[in-house]
Formats: sequence, C-alpha cells, structure tokens
Amino acid sequence: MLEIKGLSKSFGGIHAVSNCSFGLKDYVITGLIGPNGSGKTTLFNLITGSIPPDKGEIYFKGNRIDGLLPYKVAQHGIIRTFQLTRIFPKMTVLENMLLAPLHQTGEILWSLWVKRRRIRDEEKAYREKALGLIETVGLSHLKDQFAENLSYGQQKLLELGRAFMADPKMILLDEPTAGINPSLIRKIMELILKMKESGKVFFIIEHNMGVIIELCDWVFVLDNGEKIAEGKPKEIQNDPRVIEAYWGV
Amino acid sequence: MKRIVHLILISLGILIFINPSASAQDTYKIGAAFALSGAIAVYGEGFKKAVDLAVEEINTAGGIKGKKIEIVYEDNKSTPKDCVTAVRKLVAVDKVPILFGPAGSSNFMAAAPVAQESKVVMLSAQGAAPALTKAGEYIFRVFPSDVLQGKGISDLCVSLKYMEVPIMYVNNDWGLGLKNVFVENFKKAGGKVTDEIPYDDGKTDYRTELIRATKGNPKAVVNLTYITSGAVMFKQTYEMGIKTQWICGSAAKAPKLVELAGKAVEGIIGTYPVFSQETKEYNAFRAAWKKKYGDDKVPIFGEYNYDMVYITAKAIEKGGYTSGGIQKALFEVAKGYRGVTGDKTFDQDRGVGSEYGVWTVKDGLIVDYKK
Amino acid sequence: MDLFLHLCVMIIIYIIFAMSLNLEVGYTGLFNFGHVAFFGISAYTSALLSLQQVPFELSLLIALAMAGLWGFLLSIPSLRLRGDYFGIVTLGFGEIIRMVFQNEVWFTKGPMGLPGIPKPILFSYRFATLSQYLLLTLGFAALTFLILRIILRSPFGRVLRAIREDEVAAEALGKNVFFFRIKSFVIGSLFAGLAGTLWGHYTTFISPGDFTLLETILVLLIVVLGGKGTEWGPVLGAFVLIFFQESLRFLRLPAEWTRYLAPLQQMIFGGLLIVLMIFRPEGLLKEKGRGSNAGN
Amino acid sequence: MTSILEVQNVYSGYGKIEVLHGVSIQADSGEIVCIIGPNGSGKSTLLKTIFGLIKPKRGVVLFSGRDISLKEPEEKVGMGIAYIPQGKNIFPSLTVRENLEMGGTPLHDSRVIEKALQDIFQRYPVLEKRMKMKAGSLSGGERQVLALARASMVQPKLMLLDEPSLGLAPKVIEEIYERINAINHAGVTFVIVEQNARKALKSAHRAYVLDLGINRLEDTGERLLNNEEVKRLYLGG
Amino acid sequence: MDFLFQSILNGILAGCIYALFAMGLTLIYGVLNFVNFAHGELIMWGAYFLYFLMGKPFGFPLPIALIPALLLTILLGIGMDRFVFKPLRTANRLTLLIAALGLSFLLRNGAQFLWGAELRTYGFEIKRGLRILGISITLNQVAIILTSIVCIVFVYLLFHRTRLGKSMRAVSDNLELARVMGIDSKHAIQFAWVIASVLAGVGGILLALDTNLQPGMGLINLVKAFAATLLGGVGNIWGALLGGIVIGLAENLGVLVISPGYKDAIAFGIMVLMLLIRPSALLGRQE
Repeated sequence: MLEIKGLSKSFGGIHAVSNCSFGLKDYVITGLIGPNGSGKTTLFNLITGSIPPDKGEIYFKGNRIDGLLPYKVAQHGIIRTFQLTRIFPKMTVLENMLLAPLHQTGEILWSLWVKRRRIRDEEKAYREKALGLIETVGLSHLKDQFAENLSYGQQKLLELGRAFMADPKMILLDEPTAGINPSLIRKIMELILKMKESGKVFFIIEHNMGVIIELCDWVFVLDNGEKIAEGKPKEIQNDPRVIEAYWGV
Repeated sequence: MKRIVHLILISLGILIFINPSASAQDTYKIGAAFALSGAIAVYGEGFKKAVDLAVEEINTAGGIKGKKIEIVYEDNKSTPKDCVTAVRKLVAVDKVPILFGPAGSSNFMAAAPVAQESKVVMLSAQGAAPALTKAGEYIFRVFPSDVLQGKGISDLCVSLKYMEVPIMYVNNDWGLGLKNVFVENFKKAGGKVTDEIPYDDGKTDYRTELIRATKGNPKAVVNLTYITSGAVMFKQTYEMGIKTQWICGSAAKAPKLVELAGKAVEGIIGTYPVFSQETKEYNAFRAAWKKKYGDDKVPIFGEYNYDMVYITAKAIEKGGYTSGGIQKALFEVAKGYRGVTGDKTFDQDRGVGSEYGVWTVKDGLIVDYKK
Repeated sequence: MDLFLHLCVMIIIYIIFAMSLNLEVGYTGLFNFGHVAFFGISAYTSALLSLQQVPFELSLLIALAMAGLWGFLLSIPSLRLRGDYFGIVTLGFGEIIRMVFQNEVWFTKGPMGLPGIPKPILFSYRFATLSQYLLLTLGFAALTFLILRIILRSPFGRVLRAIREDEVAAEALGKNVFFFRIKSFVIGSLFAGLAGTLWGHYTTFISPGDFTLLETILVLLIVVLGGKGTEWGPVLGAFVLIFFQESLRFLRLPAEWTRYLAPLQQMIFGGLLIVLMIFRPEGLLKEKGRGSNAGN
Repeated sequence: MTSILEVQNVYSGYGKIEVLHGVSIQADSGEIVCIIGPNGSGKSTLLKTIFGLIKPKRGVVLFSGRDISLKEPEEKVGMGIAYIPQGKNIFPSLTVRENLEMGGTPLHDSRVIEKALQDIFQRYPVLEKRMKMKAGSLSGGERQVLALARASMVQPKLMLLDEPSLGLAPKVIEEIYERINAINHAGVTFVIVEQNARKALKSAHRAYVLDLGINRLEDTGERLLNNEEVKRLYLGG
Repeated sequence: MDFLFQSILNGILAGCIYALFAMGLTLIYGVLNFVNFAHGELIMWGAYFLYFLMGKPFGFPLPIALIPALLLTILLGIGMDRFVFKPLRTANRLTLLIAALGLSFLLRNGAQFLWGAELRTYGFEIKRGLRILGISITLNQVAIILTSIVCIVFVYLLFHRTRLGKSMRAVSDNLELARVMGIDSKHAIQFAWVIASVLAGVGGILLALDTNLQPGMGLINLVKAFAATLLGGVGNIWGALLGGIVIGLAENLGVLVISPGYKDAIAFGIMVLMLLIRPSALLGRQE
C-alpha cells in the first residue's frame, strides 16, 4: 500500500530521517514508535508532502507521491491528523466536518451557478454523513458550536471525525491520544477499531505503548531517524535494540 | 440583525432630520467650500482670511440692504471626493444660491458639476486650469486662466533671452496644465525645452531633481512650484551652490516662501497676474488688512478672494438672493468694476482677463521685477 | 434631501468596496493593503472607454475584467508570501498604480484627471439624477451582496474560511490553498472594480488623488469596525463610519475651528481605532457560529 | 538532609489541556533527582511548573520551605533556582561569552559577573577557547555544556534540567553527565527530566516515574533501572 | 561627472536618514516582532518637540533644547508602548497593525492640531555648502552623515558592549529563554523603546534641520525606511544602514534616468522585488 524507499531528510546538518525504507503492506493498523526526537513526525511530514525529502521515494498504491504538494497527497487519499490538533477554530463543528470530503462540486466556483441542484444534493448527503459521524464521535450536542469552544479532547475527536469524513484510503494519526485523559483515550481507541471494521487503513504515531499494543498489527521503530526494528507489537517489546533506544546505553 | 437595522435607521434619521438652523434667516448665507485641512490647507487659510476681511467690511457698512452676509465655511479637505460632499452639503442643507468654490483645478473640476447641476452659482478666486471654462454657465472665476500665465512665462523667457530651458513642475493639475501651455507657447516662440521634470509636492528632498534640472548649467530653469516644495527646493539649490536663474509662476509668489527659504530665494523671478498696487483700492485694502491682521503679509491670491466677496455682494444686492438672479447680475455688476485686482469684467467664458507682471525677491521682499 | 441621497450613494459605493475587501481580509485572511488599486484601475478603464463613447454595459464589463486580470497577475507572485509581507507588496502595488495614473499623462491625462465622465446608460435607461443613481448603486450593491452571499455560504466559501483559520490543515484536507486564495483575490478585485466604476460615473470626474492609500485604510476601517468575516459588517461599518465623518459638518461649529476640527476628527478616528482594537477587535458585529446553509 | 524542593499535588497544563493531574515530588539538598516517564507523561510540564513558566492550577511548590507556586521565573532565578529548557537553550546570535554573561544577570554587579565568568572559564576551558564565537555555531554537545555553564554562573542551589541528553551521541551524553556529577559534588541539587532513562538513573540518587500526568513510582535510581514495571510503562505490557 | 558625484552624495544623505529611521523600526521589530507603523510619527514629534522648546515661551538655544526634546520623544515612545502596544502583546498581527495605523493617525493629526499643516523651520540661516572636489556639502549634511554613523556605532556598542544591550539581544533571540535567565524582559522592551525613540528623535531633528518641519514628514520617509529594513534584513543594524543607503542611492541615481514622477516607485519596486525573489533572506536571522 505505502512503500518508502531510502528516504532521507536533514535540517541544518542534523539527520531527522536518514535512509528509511519500509513498506506498509496488508496490515490494517500500523504503528510508528520511537523516543523523542527520533523523526516520527518528520516522517509523517515527508509522506504528506509538508516538507520535500532530500532523497528517497514514496509510493502509494503504486503511484509515486514524494515531492507532491500536501493537497495532492491528500487527494491521493492520504489524510492526516496533527500532534497538536489543527481544527478550524472559528467554524462550527459541522462545518469542520463538511470541509473534509474531497472533490466537492460546490468548491468549484463555476458550478455554484450552473450545478446548483447537484451541489444541493451533494451537500445534503454530506450533511447527513457528517451528522452521523458527529454522533459517532459523540459531539452531536455541540454541532453548531465554534470548534474553538470545544475542550482539547473534544477537538481531538473532531479532528479524527474529520479525517474519517474525508473517506480516505489511508489515515495517518500523529499521537491521537496525546494530552487527553484516559477515559477519552479509550473512546478514541474504540473509534479507531470501529473504523477499522469499515475497512480503513491506519498508520499511527503513538507513544502510549498500551494503545500501540492493543491497536496495531505491525509496528515500526525509529531512533535517530533510522528504522531500527519492525515487527509485531509483542515482539518489538522485547527487542533489545528497542529497549536500548528507549532506555539508553 | 435587529441591532444593525436600528443603528442604520437611527443614523439615517439623524442625517435627515438635522435641520439647518432656521435662526439665520436674517442673513444672506454664502457657501465657501475651502481647503481648511489637507494638502493645500496652507492656501485655504489665507483665502479665508481675505474673505473674512471683506465680509467684515461689508457688514460694518450695513450689509446688503440692511441684511448681513454670513459665510458658511465647509471644509473640502483638499480632496476631490470631499469637495463634492462639501458642495452638496452647502447646496442641499444650507440652501445657498451662491458659493465660493474650491481651489486646485482637480478639486474644482470635481465640485463644478454638482453646482452646475444644482443650478447654484459657483465662484472661484483661484481655479486657473484652462478646462474650467467648459464647466457650465453657473461657474465663474474672478481669476485669470493659466493660458495667459503660461504665455506670460514663455514671453518672459524669450525677453530675457533664455531660449533653452529645462522645466520643473509640481506634478498636479495646476503644474501640468501650466507646463503644457508654457511648452506650447515657448516652442512657438522658437525656444527649446531641454528637460521636463515633474515632482511631488510636500517632499523633503529634491536635491537630485535639482541636479538633473541644472545638468549642463542652463542659464535659467523654469520651476512651476508651490510654497511648500519651493521652499525646500530653493534652499537646497542654494546649499548646493547651484547658480541659475529661477523662473516661477504665480503660486510661489508668497511671503511665506520668503519666510521659509530666506536668502535662498533672493533674486528668483516669476510671473503673476498683475494688477497695480498703486491704486486707491489697493491701498485701502492694504490698510484694512494691516488693521485687521497686524501685518502686511497678504496671502497669495488673497486680493482675488477679497474682490470675489465684493462682487458677490453687489450681485446679491442687484439680482436678489436667488441663484438665477445672481447669475445674471454677476455679469452686470462686474462689468467695469474696479476691485483691488483691477478690472473684473467677465468675458463670455465667465472668466476675467489680466495682464501678467514679473515679480522678484529683493532683500527678503517680493517686489516687481525690473530689468 | 440631495445631500442625504448623495451620502447614501457614497455609503453604498463604499459598502460594495468594503464587501469586496471583506471577502479577502475577513473571509480568506489576506491582508490586502493595496485594494484601492483595483478600484482605481476599473474607474479609469471605464472612464476612458466611456469617454470614447463605448456603451456603459461594455465598458463596465471591460473595467471589471481589467480589475480581475490585474488581481490575477498580482496574486500569482505575491500570494506565495507570508501574510504581512503580502500586505506590504500589495501596498506597494497600490502606490505604483497610483503613480502610473499620475505620470502616464498621454493615457490618463495625469493629474488633470478625467472630467465629463458620462452618467451610465444601462439598457437604454439613463441614470442621471441622484435618486436614479442611488437606485443603480443600490441594485449593484444588492447584486454584490447576493453573489458574495452565495459564494461565501457555499462549500467554496467554507474552504476560504478554513484557509483563513488554518491553511496547513486545509491543505492537509486536499484543498489547493494557493488556487483558492487566487480566486478569492480575483473576485475581491472584481468587486472593488465594480465599486470603482460606479464611483467614476457618479462623480463624473476622477483624478489620481482619489486613489490614495488613505482610501484603502478607510475601507479597511469599515470592514474592521463593522466586523470582519460577517455578511452585514461592511454595511454597518460603512454607515457608521461615513455617518460619523459627515455628521461633524452638521455641528455648525465656527469656521475658525475647522483648522482644529479637521485634525481633531482624524485624531478621534485614530483614537477610536486603537480603543476598538484593544477592547473589541472583532468589530461591532461578531462572527457567529452557523451551520451549512447551502444545503437547505 | 533537608528538603530543598517540595511539589505537592500539582495540577497544571497549557490553556485547555491539563497535563499534570496531581503530581508530587520532593528533592533533598545535594541530591540528584531524576524524573522519567514516556513521552507525554508531563515531565517537562512539571519542570516548567516548578520554575514558574506555567502557573499551577492547584497544588503548591515549596522551595526551602517557602511557597513559590505563583512567583515569576525572574524572581526564582534570584532565589537560586536555575532551569535549562530542552532543545533551544542558548542564544544563537550572542557569542559564547555573552551567553554566559546573560546567565549572570541576577548578579547585577559587572565585577561580580566578570569574576564568575573567569571562574567558569577555569572550569570549562572549552568555552574559553570559543568565547568569541556565536553560540549558534556550537555543536549539540557544546551547546549543552554552555547551557550548564551558564546556569552555574549564579551558583544556584537547585538546577532543573530538561532532557540534557536529547539528540546527543552516547559519548557526549557521558560527558554531560560527568559535568552534572561534578557540579552536584559541589553541593548543587539537581532535578533532571529524562526520557532516555538509563544514563540518568545511573547518576540519580532517587527517581520518580511519571505516566500520563500522575506519579507512578518512586525509588532509588539503581532499583528503578531494573524495575520491570518501568519497562512496561515504556514499552507496554 | 560632478552631477553624478553630487547625486551619489545626495543618495548617501537620504540613505543615512532612512537608515536612522530603519534602525528604530528594526529594533522594535526584533524585540516585539511587529512593524510599528507609528514610528514615522515618533520621528515627526521628535522634530516638533525641539521646535516647541526653541520657540516661545521657552526660546532655548538648540544645544540646550536638544536633551529635553529627546527626553520628550522617549516619553512619547514609552507612552505608545504602555497605552497601545502593551495591551495588545498577545493580539494577532492584523489587530496590532490596525492599532498602529490608528496611532499614526492620532499622532500625525495631533501635531497638525497644535501646529497646523504648514511648513515650519527652526529659523536658522541658510548657508552655502562647502565645495569639495566639485561637490557641495553643507555643515548640516556633514552633521547628518556623522550623526548617523555615530548613532549606528553607538547602537552597535550598546548592543555588544553593555549588559542591557546584550540582554535586549537575548530577549529578541528567545524571549522565554531570556526570562529563564532572570532577564527582566519588560525592562528590556522598555529600553528598546527608549533607544528607538532616541533614534527617531535624532533622525527627525536632523531631517528637520536639513529641510523643514511638517506633520507628514515622518510618514513619507517611513515607507522608505521600511524598504531599507527589509532590504538590510529585519533585526540587523548594519543591514539597516546598508539598506538605507542602497535605497537612497537607487532613488537618487534612478531619478537621473527615469521620470522623477516615479521616484517613490523605486523604493517600492526594490522592496517588492526583494520580497518576490528572496522572501526568506529578508528575515535576516540565522537558524
């Protein structure tokens, strides 16, 4: 599905990601772990096109996507969330959701005048879908509130819901449980599992090992920008290289 | 939503119902859309002083048929946009049949259609651009057109045998208009304009423009400048040790310029619409000015504004306080009228003619130039 | 009454002008400090064409096209810049355009201005008197309002607001931020052009002095005061601001004071802005939460 | 031994996000106390709260028995607390010498600062050699040494270190910890936050384990090093 | 050739004035990270303060009036910060920008309110310039160039030799880290305003000595100063000088070639080009 070959990126002489190669195959939920500063978020940024790689190639479903601008990558069906949530503060929860679908007819200026009916129908369908998803993430009572009025945990849920709303082929989650309380973590995990049922593919950065072990089918471990291990979560746990990366020498 | 509608309605209501005070029924109101603020407020303040002087004299002498004159000043902020609003306000709210229009040709051009369309007489003591003659039958000016002055400057150059001159001018309607007339006349007279240098008024540094103008050491440079830019320019010319004969237009003939630039303007010459300063009218005016304001620094064009008030008063007296009456009476009362600035007879374009004289600065005073 | 009509025409032209800026500043988050350039470009285009006897319908269309075209040309290089730098580039553009009006005398008659711009004739109806012109501007204002409302309430407008809120997130959702910004800028320029055209044909005289930075600041104030990012903000802002400005004429203060009054008014203006920014930066009207309106 | 720092049941966070949900720690005079825990457990937030960059929502911070919960960082520096943030902890456009001078700000008197500076140069000849270089041109390890030296300028009683080993090679980490031990021997108390736990635990007298914003464990460094529960927290279990 | 050399001198003179203004701008930008649109008015008020003290009823001679005039300018600068910018420290850029615009309006018209729109001078006699190698330079102009150099050297020494200056640089590098050092950031910010005000005051007075006083004198030069700031790199003192002189030269030499009507467009043009070609280079800071 996602194939990374020899990917490298350095900032001012420091290698954030160096010569990383791996393939996400049929695993439904793949995890990406590693100590602080190991290059996890940089790797996500490279995949989604936020920063161009220095070297290496990225393929998604056989199409080369490295060097594409973020919106192009998104249009290939890769939608991400951010470590510090990025919602649209002065837009309502519902509007935040409605933004997500790709290729909306109503986003083309010309069709606003000539395809009014189609836009109306589309919007109606999206609206229903959005309301459904809002209910799933448990924000129905807040749907007409500005997103800035939500608590941080609720914003995380909204961001997750928005990613689902985009109907992507693959979802990249950057620390979906960071900074929220344990009961919400539970809820987010359930949501991810539920979406997994409906056939979504996930790639997750997470430091909460409990979450990784429970959710992931396969885990990659990064340290100092290099992939040091991959495997089933249980195996990874006992891998000496991984322990060393976390514990130090 | 409701609150917005309320706010809008209230403001509209206040706009409509503000009633121009009815207390002023016992006076003849005359509008004056002057530049009391903004870029050319320096001129506006001087105009106002001259107008006030004339009004005070007329009122002290018993007014017009026992009624006093009242000037309703409206600030035109020196912009065309606000000129329109100011004239609109005078016409619609104060309901004046006659008003004194703004100075500066573009301001004047913006305001003139409003007066013409409302059939209100508009007089100006400064609008000099040639195009003003086409503004309509309600638009008058007691000031000679630039066509005459441009020719005047050209003649001056020719008579002083300056046949190759560069020209600098303030890059606005007045400067450009005058420059065009000058260039046309000068070429006709066999002269050669070596360079044309427009510049913006109100800058602090003109050194390089001056250097470009005096490149090749021309014997004379024509500079159609205002007080503000002129003061800076002549000072910088002096400092840089540039020696050339400056030839200016009427807008620079101002005591303020001498005050600002001191000895740097010593010896510059310029044309101005001439009127004799030896007449009894002028002497009376000068005495009155000194009495009221304590100095004899009559502001530029002050005399024209003064005359404008007198002609207006006479026209109201003769034609009655209606715009139609005033419009007709203006021709009659001005015919052969000798004001401070000489003969004020209107031609068919509702303008006045004039001779052009030459002024110079000598020992810090503006005096007539003699070869 | 004429003054009242005149002020209404002015206010409405400013409303159109402010609405177009609101699209950029309020909805898309573009700090455009050279908006007056587009106002001027189309005022000049339409005036020059009309003076050549081109019918109003045609000259209006060409004027709008010119404003839009210049908006497009400017936006391509400058929209890559960060917000405040974009503001400076547009400011520079606005000033340069004004200098072109001023200096290209062969074309624009420079500082002499263009007098005698004919009153518009639209479908053989001549809008000559004040009240007729008021109707015309009102019609165009309503049209502008409606078109902008349709655009801004559509999914397209939703994307614009998303870009204003967080361009990175919008981009991550597959929205081509650059393209949307260009479109917003071009539409904004177009409607600024409409306001400019109406302005020129109203005063019948335009000169470079009408298109200074001060004008941009005035509309910016209208937008900010009224409440940026709201449908009615520009309308309210234009009414309040121009009302405030003009009401001083009615205080019937002695003319001697004018020398003090004019700067005092501007001082109040400036002070008001500061106070507003400190205590109510969102303006008179607040942006409210609303759901999607396009679907129902 | 007297307790120099006591943090009692502190709740704290950024804006809407509450990160610490009631954390208590304590450090005795002359100790090296290490705080470890996985990413996002609130270690850095705890240090910032102690230092006053974030004000606790609840709970108190005591320094030598005085309540300093709501004091500004500037005041705390004057009281003898130094803090070295993680990552960007030097002024890149200032020279090495100027960086050190900045560390001496609370000393006020120029002569005192100059004396402290000479002192530092004696102990860190490396820095003396580079004193005219822009700090931005130093390597990662040198930056960390500079930050440590700068904090030592005022001879603080307590030093708060946020991930001093972040992004450094093992050899360099070794050197940094040697320096820390040396300063500690001179009587300075340390509270060190580390994710890379082994090195820190070896040096630490005592350590706390945080997880998800609450205390999990407290023990001596040596014992925690071999504690299976800690491993589980890091690597799941 | 004389006119070319003279033009170069003129360019350098204009550039020195721009540089003095630009330094103040860049200083505030460095510490507070915003463009102070009202800086031009600080300049103008500096010049008017001197005018005020030299006129009735005080009638102080120039050297005596200079110090209190600068003190008044400092007071104004600190007041600007205290009453307008301090309450807006955490506000977004547009809000700050509009507030600064408002302040500029308020102060400019305040001066017009008190002194009117007309030109004023300090009333010194106009002197011919000295002629050196065919170019002419007045004592005022020598003073402008010298003072600019002195100011820049002074600011440089201040920033690199004094503790206060160094702590200001530290604050501008990393505010949070500066607080961690116990550096009183409020004090440093206030000090930045003091220096910016002094520079503005000196610049305004020099400009007025060389030319005239008028309420718009700050604003018309501010845009150039801004272009100079961008050109030299925001937050860079030597850059401000270099940028100022480049803009000054470009303008003055440009006028010899193109229509002087476009003189102001030159600075804008350079600024726009710089932004479009090398937007990243303008940030002027390493890292």
